[in-house]
Amino acid sequence: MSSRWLFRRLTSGVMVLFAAMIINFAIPRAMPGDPVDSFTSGVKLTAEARQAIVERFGLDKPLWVQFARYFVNTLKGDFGVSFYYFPKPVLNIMMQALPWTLLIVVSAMIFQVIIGYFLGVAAAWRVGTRFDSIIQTVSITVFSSPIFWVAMVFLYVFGFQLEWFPLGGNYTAGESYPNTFAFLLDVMKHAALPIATLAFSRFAVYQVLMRNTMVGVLREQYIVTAEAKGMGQFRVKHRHAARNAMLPMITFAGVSLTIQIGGSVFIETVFSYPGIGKLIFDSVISRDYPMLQGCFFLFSLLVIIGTIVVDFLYLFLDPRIKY
Amino acid sequence: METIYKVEELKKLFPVKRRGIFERTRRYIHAVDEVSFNINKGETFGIVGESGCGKTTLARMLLRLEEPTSGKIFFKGQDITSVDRQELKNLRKKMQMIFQDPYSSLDPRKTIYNLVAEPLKVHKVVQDGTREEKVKETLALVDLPTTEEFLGKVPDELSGGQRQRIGIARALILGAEFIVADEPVSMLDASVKAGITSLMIDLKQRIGLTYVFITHEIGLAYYTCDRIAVMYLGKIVELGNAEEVIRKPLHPYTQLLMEAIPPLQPDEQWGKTITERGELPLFDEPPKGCRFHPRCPAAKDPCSMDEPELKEITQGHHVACLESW
Amino acid sequence: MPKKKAIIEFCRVYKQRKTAVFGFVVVVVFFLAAVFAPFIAPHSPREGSGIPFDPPSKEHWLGTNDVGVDIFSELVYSARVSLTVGFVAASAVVIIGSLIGLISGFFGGFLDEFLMRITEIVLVLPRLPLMIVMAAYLGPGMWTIIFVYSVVGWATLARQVRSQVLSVKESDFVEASRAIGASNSHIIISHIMPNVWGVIIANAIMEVMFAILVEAGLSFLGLGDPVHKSWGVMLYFAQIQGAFLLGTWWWIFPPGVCIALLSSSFNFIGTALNDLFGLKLGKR
Amino acid sequence: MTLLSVENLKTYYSTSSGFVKAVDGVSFNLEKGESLGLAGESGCGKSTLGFSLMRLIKGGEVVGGDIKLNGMPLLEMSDREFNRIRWEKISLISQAAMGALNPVYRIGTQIVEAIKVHTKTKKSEAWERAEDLLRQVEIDPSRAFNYPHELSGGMRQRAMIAMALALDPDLIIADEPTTALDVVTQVQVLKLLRALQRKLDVSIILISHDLSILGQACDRVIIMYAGKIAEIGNVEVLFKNPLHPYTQALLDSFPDIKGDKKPLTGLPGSPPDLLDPPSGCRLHPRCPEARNICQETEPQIIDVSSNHSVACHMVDQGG
Repeated sequence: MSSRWLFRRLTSGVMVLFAAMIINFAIPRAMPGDPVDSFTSGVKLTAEARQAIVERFGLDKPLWVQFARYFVNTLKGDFGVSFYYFPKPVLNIMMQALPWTLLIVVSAMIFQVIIGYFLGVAAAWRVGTRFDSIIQTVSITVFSSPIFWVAMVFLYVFGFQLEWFPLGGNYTAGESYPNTFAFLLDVMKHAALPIATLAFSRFAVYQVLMRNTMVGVLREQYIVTAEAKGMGQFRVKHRHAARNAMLPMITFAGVSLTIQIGGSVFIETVFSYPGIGKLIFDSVISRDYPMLQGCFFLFSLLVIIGTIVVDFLYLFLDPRIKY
Repeated sequence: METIYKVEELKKLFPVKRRGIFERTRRYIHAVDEVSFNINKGETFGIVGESGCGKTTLARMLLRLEEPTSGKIFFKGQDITSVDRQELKNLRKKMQMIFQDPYSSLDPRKTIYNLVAEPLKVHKVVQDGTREEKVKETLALVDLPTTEEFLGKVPDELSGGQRQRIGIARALILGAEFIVADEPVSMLDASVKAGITSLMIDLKQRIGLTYVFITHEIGLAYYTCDRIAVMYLGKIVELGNAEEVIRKPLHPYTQLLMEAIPPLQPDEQWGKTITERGELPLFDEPPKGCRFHPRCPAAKDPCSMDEPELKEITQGHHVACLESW
Repeated sequence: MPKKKAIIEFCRVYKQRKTAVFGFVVVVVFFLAAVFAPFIAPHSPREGSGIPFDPPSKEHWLGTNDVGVDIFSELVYSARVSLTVGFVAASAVVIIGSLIGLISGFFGGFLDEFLMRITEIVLVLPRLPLMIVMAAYLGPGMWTIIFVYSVVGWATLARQVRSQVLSVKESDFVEASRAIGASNSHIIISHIMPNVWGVIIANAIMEVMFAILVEAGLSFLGLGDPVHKSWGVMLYFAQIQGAFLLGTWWWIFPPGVCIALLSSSFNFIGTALNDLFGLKLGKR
Repeated sequence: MTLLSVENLKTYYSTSSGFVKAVDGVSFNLEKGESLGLAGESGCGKSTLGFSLMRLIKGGEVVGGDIKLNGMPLLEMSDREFNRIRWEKISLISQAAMGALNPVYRIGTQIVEAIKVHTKTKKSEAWERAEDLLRQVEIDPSRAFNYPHELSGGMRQRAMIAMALALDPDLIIADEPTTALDVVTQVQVLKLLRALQRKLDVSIILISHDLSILGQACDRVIIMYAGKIAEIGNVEVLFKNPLHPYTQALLDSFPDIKGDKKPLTGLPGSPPDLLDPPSGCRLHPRCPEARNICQETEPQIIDVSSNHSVACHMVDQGG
């Protein structure tokens, strides 16, 4: 690994974070009107909240002082105080919500990748057949269906009508559990529908990606070699073709982790699941700007971590890559 | 003999570039390193070498499709490395190129008529009314049909040989005198190759062209060229009359190439002395001294230190080898 | 001339794709519904015309919502908002994206480096949270959604157009044209554009799909126009009124089906075009 | 002893506009230990023929004929049975320089895999065998741990040869094994292949568009044109005394630096479209000596001598 690559990687990460900071800094200040009002977009605040904002962001000071202060605060992990949960700091609330979101998003992604892999491989193997076109049609339809609506339908059918799963929340409030296992079971029960919805709504991307790359790989000479070697279909398919075809899928998984955490806004809203997504929705409704900005910054950070993880994965998966 | 083209210490360096994570291409230096030669009017000048020796870069520089790092190129006494855009455009009427790949060098969306007429449109020569006439005339010159139906076809509907004839027609329609042909037949079928080659030779005599003929097949160069330059890792190692270079190769590299060519008749003796060190290594930088010395069977100590210059040994026969002098 | 031949050939191949034909029909139907909404909708889309939470009946084909508004009428009028946002936002994205992609790809050098750095950042920044933050400050409404989508949406297209331009630019036939003495403008107009517009058109269709989905999503989060409701806004109200707890499935299903139908139709068309245009250049 | 016999083989590809008759009625025998060349231009069906023998046709199928290896009918086997023929009896050398080796596995791993799939060899023994094979093709055994992209084109091709020899096959099909290589490397690879073929007494079918290469590396050569055999013969006979106008044209279009400099002649036109091949003799539209009969009837292959056969009306009627 060259130091040049490392440097490039780091600078681009820093640039993204910096851009996120500038956006967060600039948006409220670009609005016309009274500084505090535009800063809160006219939401009614108590006098003490109002005063807190002026002081906190130094709205009476020159712009560069404001930015310097903002910059230092952000680096310290201080994203301000939530309007809605005043006077709790944004960071604390986000950190409480994040694990729940990670639970459903990461579990859902595991399902998506597995389903996407197998369907993609199967479709590519029979490219151009009826089977392939059915899979593609289903994928496109599912991908184009709004995820929150899918969630609503799932909730209506499996939660409300069939009563298989609870209607919302992360665990049953007020319940006392005999042991940890019972608690975990309850948590899983609550997470099942959100995970299922997320897995169902987004497997298509992996499927299409896997299939398209695989179709290309299947035309490669080394596949002919593999078949000529007298290997069974399974071995040719998975050991030789899919192994090469899964690289773009891995890249996408890294990027999509953040996209999906973002998408959890919809899932968590519908299932009243107290993760980051629900937090964003509530913040939109209550116009809790510090919280929204905090979430945006957190996401930017996650994106960078995601891409770096993928870069390292690549080193193991593709021997041709040298950084 | 009139010199039409003069190349002086032409040099091209490519930086070694390793692109981003997702583009897996690496670039090596395919440099052309201080190459000088003259081309006489009316001759076919062959440039021969293995892939990666810099022959294509050299060809592109001759027409200034690639900017040289340093050096000068004179076309009829005019230095084309320093002319401005407008002047270069005018020069392009006189000097043209035939490309290697007849499939990718024609825009797949254009009709045959538009492809052949494109040079006329670009240079705004020949009025609209007579354009079609000129196109048909040029097509006839390269032995292609001139029917309306043919003019309306797209490249996909043509065979490789026909496409390459279109390429030649495009090069000729403006009345070029000097043509650089970069492996013009290497992608064609054997039975079609000869037809294109003889068309090119025939055209040369009929309209007085001068060719630079680039090829990796030394046999083909022998048949088509008057003089041959053999390139190795960006340098010309031998230059002379085609007959003489083929019959009496002086540079060990040329000798190696000659020996490597399979003879037409079965011959057990073929390639007998070609040893393990034959394969062209990939260098980030060329080796010190004579570039061929790591592969050279006759290499001696000085060969790894001093880089030999191209020297005239007999009348018109130049070679860059310490041992051969 | 070959243009006519190409169009006929195009239609022939396009017709072989059942999903693409289906998509085209759906888009036309929705478009007509949006234009002729006043003639199609039996009731007002805004004022109550029946009792609240009335299930589907002869009078109200798809029942009514919490304030007694006819859902079918609401649905028909909502097509206007969704289609407007889809087309306006997609146009903005396509114009910005292709311009940047073309400029960056063709001229290269510092300009390219600069534009691509910006593109990279926009691509990497988490889109949805960014759009939410911006929309929250700008206040809910259709134009807010169009604006925020245009701001973040152009980058993907810019990158695609750029890479297409680069591959055409480095192709042998452009080199051949250069050897003839063709100027930059000639090469752009007669070689690069004809080989790039396919990619732009296919992507433009896809952008419409994305814009429709983004509109629905942001509206669902309460960032849409509450007066001129879109399908997303309808679902937003259904959500905050707890429609599934009341069992009013007729309030939940239809808007979602409309969004899914319309956006997958655009996706079908776009995929088909992508394959068609992709083949042209990839073939050899 | 006859190792392989091919009888009236037909392999067609189906396209939206009909069948492409890539191989259309080809018959020949291959002796044990013989090196047979398969020559012709692109699209003449030579590669299709080679791949038909391994049942590796994509987008098309063998529609008729018979292939027997040591008397076993290959076309009648089930896929499972045939998988045991592959590599154990017939192996393949394709253009390794162009990606016939899987880029994500080490050279050694790929050779070991071929061994492990077919035999119950222990892993360590398979690795030893792989290293031994690499030594045979003059590659340092430590290279077994390299990935394909870390080797030069010539080395990759030799590694491919090593892999093809892994299970001591009866027959090796080599599809354009040296096309992507530089001339000097080509000599080395070809010489090595020929030496190993003789040493191990294995049969080989060498497919190439370059007649001169086949002349050096084969005992017998088949010239194919438009899906059919035009001429078969021992190399000495065929190259010295070509009878088919197509063979003559191929030889005349070859720039020979050893012999006299005579003008290069080819054939007018281009190879035909196999969707709709010409009637009669498929060469007739391009043949300088075509007569009426050539347009109407298809010439049959006839033996001119014990080791030379040709399909041409000119020869049929005694010139």
